[in-house]
Amino acid sequence: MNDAALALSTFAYGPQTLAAALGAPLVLMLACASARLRRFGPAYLVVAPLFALAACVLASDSGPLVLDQMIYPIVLVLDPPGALLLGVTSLLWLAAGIFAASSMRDETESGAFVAFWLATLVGNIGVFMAADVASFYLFFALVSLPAYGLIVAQARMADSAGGLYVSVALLGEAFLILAFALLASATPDHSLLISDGVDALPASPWRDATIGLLIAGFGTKIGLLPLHVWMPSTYRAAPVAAAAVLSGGAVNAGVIGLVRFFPWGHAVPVWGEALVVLGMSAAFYGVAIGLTQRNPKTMLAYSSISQMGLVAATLGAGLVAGNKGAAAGAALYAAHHGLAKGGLFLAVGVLSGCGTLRMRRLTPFVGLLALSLAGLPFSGGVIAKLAIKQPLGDGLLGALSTLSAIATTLLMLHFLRRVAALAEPRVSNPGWALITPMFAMIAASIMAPTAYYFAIENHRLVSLDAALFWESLWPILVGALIAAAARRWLERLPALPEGDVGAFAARPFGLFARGGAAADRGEIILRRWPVAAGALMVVAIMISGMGVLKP
Amino acid sequence: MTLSFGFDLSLAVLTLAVAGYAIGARESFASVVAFISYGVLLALVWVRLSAVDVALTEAAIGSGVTGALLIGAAAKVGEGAVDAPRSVRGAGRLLTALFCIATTLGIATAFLSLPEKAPTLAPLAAEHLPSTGLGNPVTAVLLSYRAIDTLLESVVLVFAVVGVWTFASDRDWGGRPESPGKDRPEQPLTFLGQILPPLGILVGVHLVWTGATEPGGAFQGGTVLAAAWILVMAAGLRKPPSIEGAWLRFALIGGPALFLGVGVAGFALAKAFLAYPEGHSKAFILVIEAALTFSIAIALGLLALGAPGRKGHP
Amino acid sequence: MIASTLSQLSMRAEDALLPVAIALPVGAMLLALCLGGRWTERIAVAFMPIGVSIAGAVAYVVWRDQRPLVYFIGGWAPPLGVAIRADGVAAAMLLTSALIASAAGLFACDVFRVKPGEKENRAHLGFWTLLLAIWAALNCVFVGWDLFSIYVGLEMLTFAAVPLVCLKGQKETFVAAMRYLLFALLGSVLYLLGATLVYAAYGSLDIGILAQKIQPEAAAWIALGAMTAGLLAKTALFPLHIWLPPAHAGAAPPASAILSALVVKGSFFVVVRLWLTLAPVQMSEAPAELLAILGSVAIFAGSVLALRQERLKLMIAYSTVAQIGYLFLMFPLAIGQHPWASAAWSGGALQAISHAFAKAAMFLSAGLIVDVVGHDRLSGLRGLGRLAPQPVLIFALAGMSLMGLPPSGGFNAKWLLMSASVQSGHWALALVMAVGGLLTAAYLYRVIAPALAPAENAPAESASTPTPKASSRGAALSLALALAAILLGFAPPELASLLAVGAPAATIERIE
Amino acid sequence: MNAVTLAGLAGAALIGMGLFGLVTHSHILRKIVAFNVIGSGVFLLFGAVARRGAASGLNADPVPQALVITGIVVAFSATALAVALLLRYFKEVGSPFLADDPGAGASQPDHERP
Amino acid sequence: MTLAIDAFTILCVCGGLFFFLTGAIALLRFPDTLTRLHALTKADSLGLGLIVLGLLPQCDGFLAAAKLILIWAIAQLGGATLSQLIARIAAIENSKP
Repeated sequence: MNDAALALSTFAYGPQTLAAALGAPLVLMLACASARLRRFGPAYLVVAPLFALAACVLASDSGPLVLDQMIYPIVLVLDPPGALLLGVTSLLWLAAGIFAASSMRDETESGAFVAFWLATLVGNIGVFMAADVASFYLFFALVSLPAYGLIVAQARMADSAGGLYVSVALLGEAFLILAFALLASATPDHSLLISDGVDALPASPWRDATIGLLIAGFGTKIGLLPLHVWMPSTYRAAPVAAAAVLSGGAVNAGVIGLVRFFPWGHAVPVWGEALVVLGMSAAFYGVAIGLTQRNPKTMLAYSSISQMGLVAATLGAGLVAGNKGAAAGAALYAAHHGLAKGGLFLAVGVLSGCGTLRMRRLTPFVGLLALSLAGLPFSGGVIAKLAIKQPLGDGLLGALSTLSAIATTLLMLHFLRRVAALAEPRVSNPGWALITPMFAMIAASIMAPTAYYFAIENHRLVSLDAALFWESLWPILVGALIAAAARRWLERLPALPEGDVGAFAARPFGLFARGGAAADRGEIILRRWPVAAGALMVVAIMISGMGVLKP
Repeated sequence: MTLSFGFDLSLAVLTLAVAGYAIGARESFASVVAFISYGVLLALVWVRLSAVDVALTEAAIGSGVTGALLIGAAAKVGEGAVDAPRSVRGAGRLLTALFCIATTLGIATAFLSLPEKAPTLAPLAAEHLPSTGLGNPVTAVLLSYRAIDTLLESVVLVFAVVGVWTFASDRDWGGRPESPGKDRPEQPLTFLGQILPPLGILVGVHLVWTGATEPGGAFQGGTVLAAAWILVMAAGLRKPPSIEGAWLRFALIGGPALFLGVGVAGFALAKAFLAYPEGHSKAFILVIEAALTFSIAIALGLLALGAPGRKGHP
Repeated sequence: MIASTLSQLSMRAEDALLPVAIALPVGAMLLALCLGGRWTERIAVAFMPIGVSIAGAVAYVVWRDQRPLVYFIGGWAPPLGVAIRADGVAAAMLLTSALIASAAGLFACDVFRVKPGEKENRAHLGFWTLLLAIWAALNCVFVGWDLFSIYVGLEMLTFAAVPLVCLKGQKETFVAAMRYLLFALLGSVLYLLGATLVYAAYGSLDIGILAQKIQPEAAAWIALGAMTAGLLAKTALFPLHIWLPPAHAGAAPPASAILSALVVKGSFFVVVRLWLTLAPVQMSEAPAELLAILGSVAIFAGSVLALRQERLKLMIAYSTVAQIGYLFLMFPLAIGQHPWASAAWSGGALQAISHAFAKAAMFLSAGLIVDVVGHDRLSGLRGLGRLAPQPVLIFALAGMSLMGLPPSGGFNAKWLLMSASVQSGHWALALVMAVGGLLTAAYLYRVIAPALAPAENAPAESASTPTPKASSRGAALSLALALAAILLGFAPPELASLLAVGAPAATIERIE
Repeated sequence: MNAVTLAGLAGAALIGMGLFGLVTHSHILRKIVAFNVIGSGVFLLFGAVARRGAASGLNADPVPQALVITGIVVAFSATALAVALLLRYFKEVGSPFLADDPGAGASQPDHERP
Repeated sequence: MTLAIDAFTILCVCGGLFFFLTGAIALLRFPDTLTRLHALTKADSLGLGLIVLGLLPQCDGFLAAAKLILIWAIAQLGGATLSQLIARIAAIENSKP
């Protein structure tokens, strides 16, 4: 297995495949502009991610692709965590593409949806390759803003969810552009390469501000605690396929951002601890609120918040100790989470269309996928938990990590019960075109992390080791026990509003409206001629008067 | 010395008083009339500042044609509704007064703080005067040293005419501007309309011709010709021209177009845009001034007449 | 003494491009007015390629020789004669105004048309002659190097722009035009007052000579104060913006595109000339901070007011007020010989250029949307994406550049200005830019979101009454403008080196 | 205190008076008159500067005088444009006063879909 | 000899000024337009005539003198036409009830 991957990676045309991976969805998106080509839209969804899949295998850590005909040179390079996340994400996009293509055949107005889908795909692929700040910001914007088109595609009342999503995404963009400006300004020759920026970061005069802004900017993407308000409403409003790619793929853009932009060789204890605290609290907060929800998609959203909290905690721990291993571990964990979460969203799509008979046959597989999030042995989950065990260490963080496994099991079982409740006797069951992507995801979530963990990390085949087996099994059993015992108590939990804290975020808008009204009154006063002419004279006097201040 | 300063002081005080009345008068018609007399007084002040060219321009354009325009507007627009807010009252007025006084004091201090030995371009202008072949330095500056400003200024007049015409309503397009006079002008007006214009044309041409050596020039001459033309139309002897007339359009742009043509020819003839060939500059300048005068007269006349009125005005 | 040193400057053949850039549009305008009727349109359209190629040639020569073009009109050297000069930014602005004027002009071929029966009509003649007039005026202002000829250029700009506002002849456009004219006249009289005092104190009106002679004394302060206030009134910077929204919203789409994209840039460019080329550094520090403060207030006020508007074109007009605020953020950053000054200078220029393209595209696409939907109420735009997909796409592309999202020119400009403000320690400006981008996104979201949302009414409604198709030529033109704003994001390094030519920070001795 | 400084101060005073008139009057014709008074004040200032610059045989600096002539013509075309606009404004609005707020925003009225 | 000319000039100009003064006072004191018009035209034309007469010997050369007289002639022509027009309008105003 090793030498095959090695042979492939010295493939001569590595950089060109990177360009192909980006170019394919871009060309297909532009093709949507003409009405004639738009009819093949659904087919594009399937074809586009294939190139990226090939690229992640062929081009991993081969020479960078440099396009320097612009004002700023665009540099694309694929390093190991980037290749892993790219492979996993494009796999998810492929499966979701098949799911979306088949479920969309009947809709006529699919042109815009396909265009937004491909735009988000371009962003999602590019964000893993970008090695310079300008193109990273471009792909990051591409992965977050066109997604708005996916969210509001079907649901009538999706506007408020879309609005919240866009405003938080734009807030993230604002944080990031400030952070990148600080990063680039700290480098001696204002170079835009991320590597130079990160090397100069520890010594930069604005180090804390930069790291803080980076955490805030990428935090909006991975749903770090105060900035998670958009996730529940967005994933519930978006169509299933879109929710799958957003929760599984787009979130990884935040993870790769943190992985790329943190100065791993240099310990930054202050921000590290903050990240750990935020991460861990998100891990448990997500599950706590998730249990009170009714809609399965919202529960999955809260599970994402919780899992991403764990990833953030791993990265935080890595930042405190300054060890690079945390980045690789977090990337692997996020990769597995992407596959599992995407699969679960597809499962929700499939199961909500199933009859009771078909439901009973599919539920065990979905259960397997759900519990893999909690680290079920023989699944990808155990590998993911193993990857983050070393950075978290065995102390408090290790215990919290196993506790979160129990909590996740609790949430997943509650989710399975909710999904099962969806089924009603129905004559038509979803066709194979919908079910195969789900099964592909289940298979991938098992095989891919294992293959990666052993092929690249070249550890010995240990999954059959008894201690590890037991170590990952008991949290799930305990979780199952609690779920069974507290079943009735869980049912009666009050249903919190969807965005929990988000619902109260609407209050400042009132303030904003009042500010707007005041601006209106000010404008009416300013519009009167004497006031405007007076303002003109005041400006003239102010500027000429400046001479008096310093002769 | 004190006598001439005394005259200047009284002239200045009188001018400021009339200007104050023009600003502060109750009715707008009185304000316009005061403005016209202010313009004439200002022409006197310009003569005292030994700027006769400017005095001519101020009297002709500043108070003459502008005055005619404003009186026509004041007659048509009137005072407006009695109860309407005439001007800012109370605190606003006081505050504005304060700002204006501050502005005046600022400008006065700036003026008084100017260097004793005033920096001037007069020696340079005088030194190059012979090469332009002109006697009057102001005309030399207008048509040779800073020829681009004069060219653009005559083009600005054409812009203004186009702008005024676009304010007409669509159905009036192609018609004639309203005649400044009444339909059946009184007998003495027609008498004046027959006597004065020939004299006006004579004076106008003379002004342009002497402009090369004595104070005068295209703009002043053009204004006198325009005044003569307006008087003829007011006296009902001629109808205002239809704005679609090809001749009118050609006359309007003739002056600036010729000026531009000579300027571009300057590339070949005199190695620079708007330069005149050695030795012939006076001839070229006079040709340009003649064409400019005619176009300026047409332009000022059209601006005084305003936007075209009803189509097929009898 | 000064005159002699200047006249040795060899006037190369390429320098003749500058007077041609002024003479040709003036000549075309006079010819168009003289022939009238359909000829005005033919002459204007025939002039467009020539105008663009001249502007392109100027830009090419300036870039090739890395030296500004200087030309003495009539062969007279500056203190006595008038010099015109095009440095990098001026050449770029010339090219921008040439391209946008041509695009808006071609867009107007469908809007202002001579009906078959009549020989000539008011709006048609008016638009085409005024378009050429604005083009000539902009060329005069951008290459002006003498304070008084810049004054005449600004007056030409105002006299050509005001009738453009009320070309359609509705009541409220006349009110807007009257306010605009009175405010612009007050501005130009203040500018003239400043020019008078500068001449009184230093005996010349040439910017190059003045730059060497000007000292921070009473006359200079009051002169520059009056001139700047006058120019701010014509640029409609925040407290002095009252005339802009009704004027730009009321005009016809091609007219408001030209007004918003180009006319306000003319007077802004002169403010840049005053404070970054003319005034010495120790004099321009404090006023530059004031301009940046006014700019920041303009960004917030303009954006909040844009959020409050109920009509699409008024919202875009208030967006212009906000984006003008952005232009003034460059002043404190581009002063002096600091390392970040040239980045701020090209950032400011790029911001002006990309805003021009984006705003022109936005107004034109708004015109197309109004043609299709029949009204410009923001509340009625739901489901527009289906009715008029192309204008919505163009609007979104232009919006991207205004927001400063990559890969647009707006992002490049924002990036340059932001890194300059970070390096120079102007933290507030960096914050203002970031929040400004958010606010811009907020008021553009009010248009793009309902347009993308699926329309409630059943598609049957659109089948019965055949909705008017947005004119394909108009859509193509506005798309070209929007793409230009986006492609500025990928601008080649040559553009950066062009903009740096003649930048104050780059040149050591100020005269050249 | 000679005739020239007197003219300069008179110019400054005219500018102040004109500004006051331009700002306080809401009757547009009064504003146009006030604008002309400011213009003549600025030109008077320029004339005084010209007179101060008398040298080498000329009793005044010709350059500012030429600029003043150009300025007067430009000011006249501004006044002509303003008066023409005022007349059309008066025909449309019905009152010669500058309306304080230009209605609910001047923009595209609803015309029926063709 | 020059003394006599100067004395003549001063005398005539003062006479002219006196008539202008009376014209101005008449303008302020007389009740209605017609009488004011009457006073003004009489006093001003006479006043201007006297001033021009007084200045004639001062000007150098026949051309300047001819110009002075031309100015006087135009002023008379203008004044006469104007007073006719104003009188006509005043007559219409008075005839209305």
